[in-house]
Amino acid sequence: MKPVINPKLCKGCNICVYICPKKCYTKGTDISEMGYFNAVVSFPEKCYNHNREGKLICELCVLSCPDQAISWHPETEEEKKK
Amino acid sequence: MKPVINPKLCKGCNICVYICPKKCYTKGTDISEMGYFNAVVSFPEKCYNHNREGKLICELCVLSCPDQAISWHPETEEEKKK
Amino acid sequence: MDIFEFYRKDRWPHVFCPGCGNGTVMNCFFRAFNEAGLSLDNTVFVGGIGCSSRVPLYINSDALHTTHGRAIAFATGLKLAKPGLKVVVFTGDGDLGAIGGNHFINGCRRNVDMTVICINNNIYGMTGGQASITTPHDFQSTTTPYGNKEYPFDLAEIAVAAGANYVARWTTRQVHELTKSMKSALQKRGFALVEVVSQCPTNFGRRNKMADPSQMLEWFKSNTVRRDKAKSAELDHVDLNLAGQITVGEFVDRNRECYEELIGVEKHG
Amino acid sequence: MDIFEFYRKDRWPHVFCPGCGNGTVMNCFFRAFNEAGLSLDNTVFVGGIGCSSRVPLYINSDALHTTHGRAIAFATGLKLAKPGLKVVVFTGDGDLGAIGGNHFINGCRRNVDMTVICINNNIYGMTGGQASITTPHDFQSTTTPYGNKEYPFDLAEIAVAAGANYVARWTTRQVHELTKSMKSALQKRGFALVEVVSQCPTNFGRRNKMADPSQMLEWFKSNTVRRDKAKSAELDHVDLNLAGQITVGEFVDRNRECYEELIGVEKHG
Amino acid sequence: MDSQIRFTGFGGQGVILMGIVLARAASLYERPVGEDGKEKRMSAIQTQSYGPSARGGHSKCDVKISDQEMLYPFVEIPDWLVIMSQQAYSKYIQERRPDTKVIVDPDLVMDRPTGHIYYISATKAAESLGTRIVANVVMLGAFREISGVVSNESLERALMDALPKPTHDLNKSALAQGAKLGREAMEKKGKA
Amino acid sequence: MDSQIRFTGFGGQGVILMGIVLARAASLYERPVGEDGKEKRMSAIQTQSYGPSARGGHSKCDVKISDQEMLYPFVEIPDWLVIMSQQAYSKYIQERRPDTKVIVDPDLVMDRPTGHIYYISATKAAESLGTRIVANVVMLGAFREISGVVSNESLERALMDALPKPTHDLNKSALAQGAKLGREAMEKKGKA
Amino acid sequence: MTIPPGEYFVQGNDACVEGALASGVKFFAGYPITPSTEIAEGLAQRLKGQNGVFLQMEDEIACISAVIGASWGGAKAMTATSGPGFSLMQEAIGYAAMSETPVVLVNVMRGGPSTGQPTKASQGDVMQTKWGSHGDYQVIAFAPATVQEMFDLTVECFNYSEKYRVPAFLLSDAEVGHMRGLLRVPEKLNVIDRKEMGIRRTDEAYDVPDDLVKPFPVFGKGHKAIITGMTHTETGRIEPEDSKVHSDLVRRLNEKVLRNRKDINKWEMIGEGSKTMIISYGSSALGAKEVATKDPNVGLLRLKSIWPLPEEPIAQAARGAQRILVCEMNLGQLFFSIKRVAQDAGCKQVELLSKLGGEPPTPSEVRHKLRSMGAV
Amino acid sequence: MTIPPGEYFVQGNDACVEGALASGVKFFAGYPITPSTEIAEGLAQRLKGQNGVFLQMEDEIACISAVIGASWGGAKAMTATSGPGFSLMQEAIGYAAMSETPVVLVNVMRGGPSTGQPTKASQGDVMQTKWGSHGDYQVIAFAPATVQEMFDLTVECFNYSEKYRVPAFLLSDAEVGHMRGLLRVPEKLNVIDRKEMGIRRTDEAYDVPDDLVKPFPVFGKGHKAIITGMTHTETGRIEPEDSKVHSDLVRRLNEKVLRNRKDINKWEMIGEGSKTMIISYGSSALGAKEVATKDPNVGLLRLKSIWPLPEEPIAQAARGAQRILVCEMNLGQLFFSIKRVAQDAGCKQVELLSKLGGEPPTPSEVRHKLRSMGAV
Ligand SMILES: Cc1ncc(C[n+]2csc(CCOP(=O)(O)OP(=O)(O)O)c2C)c(N)n1
Ligand SMILES: Cc1ncc(C[n+]2csc(CCOP(=O)(O)OP(=O)(O)O)c2C)c(N)n1
Ligand code: SF4
Ligand code: SF4
Ligand code: SF4
Ligand code: SF4
Ligand code: SF4
Ligand code: SF4
Ligand SMILES: [Mg+2]
Ligand SMILES: [Mg+2]
Repeated sequence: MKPVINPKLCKGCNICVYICPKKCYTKGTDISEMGYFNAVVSFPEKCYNHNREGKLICELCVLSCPDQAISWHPETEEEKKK
Repeated sequence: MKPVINPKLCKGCNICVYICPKKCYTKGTDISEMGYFNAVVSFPEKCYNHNREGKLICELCVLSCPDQAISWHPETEEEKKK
Repeated sequence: MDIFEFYRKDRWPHVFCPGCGNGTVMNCFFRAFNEAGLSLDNTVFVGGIGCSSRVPLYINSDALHTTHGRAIAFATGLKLAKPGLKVVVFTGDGDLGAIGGNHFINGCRRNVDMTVICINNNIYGMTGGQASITTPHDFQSTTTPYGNKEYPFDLAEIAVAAGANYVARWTTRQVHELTKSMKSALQKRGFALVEVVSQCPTNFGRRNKMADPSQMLEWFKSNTVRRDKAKSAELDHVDLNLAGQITVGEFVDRNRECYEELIGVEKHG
Repeated sequence: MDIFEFYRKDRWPHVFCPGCGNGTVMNCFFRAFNEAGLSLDNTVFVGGIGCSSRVPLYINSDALHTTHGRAIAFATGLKLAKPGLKVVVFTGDGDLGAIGGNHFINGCRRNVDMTVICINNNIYGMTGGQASITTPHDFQSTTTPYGNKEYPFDLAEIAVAAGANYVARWTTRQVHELTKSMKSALQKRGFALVEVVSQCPTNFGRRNKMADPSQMLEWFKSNTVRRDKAKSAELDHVDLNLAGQITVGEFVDRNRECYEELIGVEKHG
Repeated sequence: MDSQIRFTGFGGQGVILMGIVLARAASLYERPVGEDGKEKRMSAIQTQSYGPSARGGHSKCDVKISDQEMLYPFVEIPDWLVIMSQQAYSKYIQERRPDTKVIVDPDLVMDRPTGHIYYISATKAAESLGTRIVANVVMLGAFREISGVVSNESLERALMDALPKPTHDLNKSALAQGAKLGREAMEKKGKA
Repeated sequence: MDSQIRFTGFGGQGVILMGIVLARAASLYERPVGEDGKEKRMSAIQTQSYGPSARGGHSKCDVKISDQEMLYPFVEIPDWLVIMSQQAYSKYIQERRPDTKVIVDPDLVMDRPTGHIYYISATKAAESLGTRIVANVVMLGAFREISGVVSNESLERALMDALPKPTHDLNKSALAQGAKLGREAMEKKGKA
Repeated sequence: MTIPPGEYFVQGNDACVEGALASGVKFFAGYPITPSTEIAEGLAQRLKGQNGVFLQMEDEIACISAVIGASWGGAKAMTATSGPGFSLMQEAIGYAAMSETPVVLVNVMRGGPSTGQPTKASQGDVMQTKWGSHGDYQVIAFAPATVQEMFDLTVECFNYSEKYRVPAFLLSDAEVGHMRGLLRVPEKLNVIDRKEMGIRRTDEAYDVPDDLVKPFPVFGKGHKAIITGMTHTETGRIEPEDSKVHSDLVRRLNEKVLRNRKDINKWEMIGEGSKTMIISYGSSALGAKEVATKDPNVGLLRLKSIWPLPEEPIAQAARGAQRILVCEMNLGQLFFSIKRVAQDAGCKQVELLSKLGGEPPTPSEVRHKLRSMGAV
Repeated sequence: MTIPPGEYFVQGNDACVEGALASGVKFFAGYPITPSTEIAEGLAQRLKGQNGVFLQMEDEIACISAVIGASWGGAKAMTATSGPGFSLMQEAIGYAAMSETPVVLVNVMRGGPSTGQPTKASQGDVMQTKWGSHGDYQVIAFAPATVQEMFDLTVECFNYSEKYRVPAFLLSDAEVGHMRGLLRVPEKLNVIDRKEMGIRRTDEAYDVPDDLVKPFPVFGKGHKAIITGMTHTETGRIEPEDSKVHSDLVRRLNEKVLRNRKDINKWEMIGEGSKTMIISYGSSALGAKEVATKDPNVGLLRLKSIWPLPEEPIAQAARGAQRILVCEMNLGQLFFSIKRVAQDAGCKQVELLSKLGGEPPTPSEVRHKLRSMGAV
């Protein structure tokens, strides 16, 4: 699975960037509709849960994100290959 | 010195009777102006402070009496002899 | 000083019931105050509402008889506005520990320099004998006709946990120890609490088979345990039940900086 | 249950500032609630007043958003009137520990069955950053422009001393441990407190050189000590200073009879 | 017709109980037969006041009994004034009319006022029954005998309502003893 | 003559500071010469409102400036409306008259309203000065240039009052940059 | 375990206990205070196990808070106090008004201000009952004058509190609370329960339209209700910055009581149409009642409910009257309001007999005052 | 460290801070609450060491209690709060009245009831200020409408509180408290200090007779004073059962304020004698002021003090008027009292413009209402 940031919820606090042990996130540079610089999932393939299904591990990002902005989505076939 | 009970203050609680290690006090039988049965100093000569002057000892009665009814008075010459 | 220079003789006999421990506490306090060499002119007495809280009205000095539960808050303002004063609070278990609980723990934490004498008779005396936060488990009161189901607070232990500089507890059965602790408290800089477990024969004793004040004193005597000898509470179970044992002694004696020192208010005293 | 079945999606984005720990606490609580297998229909959420106390408004169940400091008192009445309900209180350091201090300690003592989540951000967030009773010594706030001179309360330790059945503390930096303790608290019978030391970047971080929420999380990480490994406080000196170390862990887990059991109220539940 | 009765004494004597029992008797059990030959309902109100917080000090209990609907239920000036302590005497003796009847326990009150006075040594009588505790009941018996505001049966019934079973016999004796003292006092007065 | 000015945006942009500085400039430093040739005192009031508890959300700051004693100090319908966020746009664009002049940061607001509109890319300009933080000051400079309600000197002085020394130079540049953008916008409008 | 129908000789405060039980009270939280304590003590005895919960709390704020909480659990809930405790409850009373929580609060009034006269009666808290909390709100308040009314009006408190979802007050005093007299418990009692959300009702409480008094969403039944003291919409969305939401809400909360004044107001009128009328309430009306009953030229309007102000009966009493005497055990708290209504109704002379210190005005004091006004 | 004379551009709440300092405030205890918090924050900054004590406490009850305590230590003492905190302070306010303690209390009013609208202005606590505590007592209250008045009337609060030994209130609101404008600090300020026991005084505070306002026994000076909230004699003997002691005490406490109404009342009158008069106060008078200033047919009485009710100026405004409009940001709290006085003074038509929701009535709303009344 891969983490996805919902741009309608993210407030650009960058806690995900700080907390991810695998450095999957990077700070954003584009301003969102809500006026924030959303973080970016730059390296989903580095995540502990990359290509994992069923019970996920780590999840520090999802649990820590104060805005419920990160959720898990299945990888595309292409992404799976990374 | 000897303990004296002020009948205008005593409310007849009998704490002095209970507390005195030398059993100097006894329960009263006469009703006071305030309507209480005042305790009686029946055996002042048994008190630790009998014929004592200067710093007194024990004083459990004086400290315990809730109505500030007990105070120290010098013995008469006659009492001293007891 | 004679006791009736210290107290207002013209208000005697006082209002307390025959055998009430409040009078005993007054005797001990008078001695301690004298021995500590303090002056009445420079000391103010503050009380809340309750039998115990009326003690200040009998003392020959300025008295602030306040509202129920707030004595420590009033005293805090008074003391900080005029740091040169000695401030002594008389309060009860209900006044200090029930309605006044928040000011109590914050007073300990803030550690403003004051002496607090809490006459804990395990009951609301003034209002006729309702359970208080120190009424022992299963004891009777007018609001616990089936026995008190709650467990009591240990006021002295809470004061220690909240930060008071000096905490001691005695019963009215230990007048000499009590007097000594009162003196230490009066001489301490910072928040000092002396809790006196005391008899209310009228409203506590009578409903709990100890109508005679001496029975209550005997109860105190036979249930008293020195704190250092008390069976230490297990980590997982606080024994909050006063009925089992009345722990007495000095609970803490330390010198955390008092609030006045911390904020530097004494300069304008 | 999906997180947005548990929470009211239509109220999103929530009102909390970017990086506020309240949202983190919500994630963990949602997981714990799910894992404990509880049902929303049977659970009521109570809050006081403050940022943290607004969490109940976002949950897809009955919510009682009360007055400042009184959430536990409201919850007590609610729970005893309808003992079949699960009652969860969300509160803050100001709401629970300052104005609500008396209800807090009496709630622990009375041991009514409820789960209390206290989000302790060491500040009054909602009103713009005034010191609270947990603001560390010498830290900045709008009401302590010269640094906070008071020493903070240790809420978890007070809860233990006052009699709560379950007490744990974690920071928002330990999301997994926090989730686990929340689950334990939800499953405990009696008064259960989980204190979460949390970041308020807007009103605490910004004034204390940690404007970036990640800086606060890093501060939590480097100051956290497990309670069993914490340097034990000397008997004579309570170290009430949170700045030095944030003790975390389970503080107590015991099974004193809860109030409902004591008074036998469950029969009519 | 209204009767206004005031019982006074010190805290702990059971002065308030006297009033409660009397009022209860009048209110629940008394059914005098009126002029129309029908049983009449009486109404009674009892009020009290006491010194600072129920400790020692004075204690007062007022009862107002009426054979009509009660309008103003408080005693203004008592028709009957019962006094069982010196302190109460000083406090309440002024509040009477010339025709107010005063009943005094002469062992507890030092003064000897003028007017319609009856002396009832209730406390001594109680002691002779074994306990001072029933002095109030003795006095109540005497009061009933002298005043006749309620019947003896009603009073006894109301008294038993208020007391625990094991004490019933003692209190019945006290009531009877009071009635006797009351008769004697009336006779003495009759003679005087 | 009264001027009613409204600054709007989101929390954290410093919208309220804009109003405070403007009102302060008018109130303390502005001494226009009246028709009688005498220096005149201006009075100014600043008020504000913001969304739930100062977090993100919208932010509004009103300034009313008058050359007479101020009677009703609140902005009813603004003469000048400055908008620095989409949310603020939606919330406040309705409250204007046909002749209300609107100044918008086109990079923060998507809509393109009709009427007297001036576009000032304040945020972009601030970024080019090195920090978005001074976007509000750029906008303030532009507003002053376009509206002329106070002099440049007063405004700069009031701004310096409000800011820590080390930031003075940066803010002076931002103000000047704003003034330049303001002139350009007026010219563009003039041509249009 | 309500008391069986019949006759009892009890204290006023005990009659209140019985009235509460008869109304179905299930939760009481209290903190001792003279002269109300017997109510707590009575309920401590009577509420147990199946019957409900008695709780003594750490202070009065906790009590009223718990009572409001219990009401949301669906229980009829009550507390009792006196002056100082009543003052402490004011914040939460405003919350109850704003959140539309049915709760009953007994204030056995004693002499104030402050600790004042703990054992003596007064009517010093009448205006406080209406105005003691911040903001604009309405309450319902009854003033008993007898032991029987301590029972009857306690029942009314519960009924109207449930019906209008508004805090209701029994404004008693030390005299009425501590007096002992006859209590007749009737066979049948009119008991109104709140209109619950999701439950069809056809009885009395149902005649108030839903948009004025919304059905009550008892917690734990899946209503997902949001209850708050903040400005909120009908769905519980908090909108503290929205002027219209606030204005609409506060106006409705006030209107639901004021518009139903006629339903709520209770009174006793003696000698209607007399040239001289007395208006009074609670124990201070008792002396006046004796005067009015015995003197055919004097009438009495005795208010049994005092909030919302019974304007219609006052106007009715005033219409034919040449003079009105208001008797109160305070410095004239209802006096000015009564005067306003009476003057509007055409009565010019409205005077006050104000008695402080603890005893209700006696019949002779009332007569004396009437004489000085040129009546009798 | 008071602010030097001169001109400043500050927030209303800051002007209050400066007014307090200029009056010599030495003690402040506060608990944060919107929209009053800036007053606490300002004094946290300014009161330090030699200047006095700033204390943030555990709740509002502690604050007002500490403030009263500080006053007995001889300090001018103050607290500031808003609705919910104000409600919590009611018990202690009654204590201050009963014990005759000079204290100043600022209430920056927000929308109520309950938590209501924390950031929005209202005038919902006007009646509460007079009636919020139990028992009969009087207070002094001022209502500022501008930044300058936040300063000036804070000074008056201290002055009258000291002079009459009575709690004095600054009834501000979120608009006035948060508005920024010009503050002129004068060279010379009239500052009144309490008349201390044992100290001869010949200045302004001295003109109140000692038997109405007793000299103040500062603690720690050997007066052996007894201060209590119970019914007490002049020597501090508590006599809670003595009716006469109680009645005399409570009547004196009320009289000392009511008899000095003329000394205390402050107001601004525009267009006196107009057929149409507006009566208003605080920020809700600002729209009316614009109307009255611009329209020669409309006059305005703007009350700067509201308790004790300024009956004389109201009567004066009413005497020649055909109609009066009262503007308030509540449901008409002063309206009924103003109406009573105005009608007594002969004005028949008295109407209310009531605005809820947080914004003061605008000039056009005032004009609109006047039109509907047949004026303008
Ligand atoms: C706000 C308030 N609530 C309740 C009371 C009634 N009251 C007076 S004294 C008291 C209890 C006092 O108990 P405690 O402090 O233990 O004193 P004691 O009489 O036992 O010495 C109470 C509840 C009050 N005066 N004020
Ligand atoms: C009686 C009362 N006093 C003060 C306030 C103002 N107030 C609202 S929230 C709050 C502080 C909240 O602090 P905390 O509980 O720590 O919550 P946080 O916002 O930090 O999460 C205060 C003082 C209030 N609403 N009611
Ligand atoms: S933690 Fe959440 S809100 Fe913060 S930047 Fe990451 S996705 Fe956005
Ligand atoms: S689950 Fe862990 S590793 Fe994966 S993105 Fe989140 S924080 Fe990084
Ligand atoms: S202890 Fe004192 S009051 Fe009690 S009986 Fe002895 S002398 Fe009397
Ligand atoms: S001093 Fe001691 S021995 Fe002497 S009488 Fe008193 S108690 Fe007894
Ligand atoms: S009631 Fe109890 S505490 Fe009060 S005076 Fe009597 S014995 Fe003492
Ligand atoms: S102010 Fe602090 S606690 Fe409140 S939402 Fe913002 S960050 Fe969170
Ligand atoms: Mg006690
Ligand atoms: Mg907080």
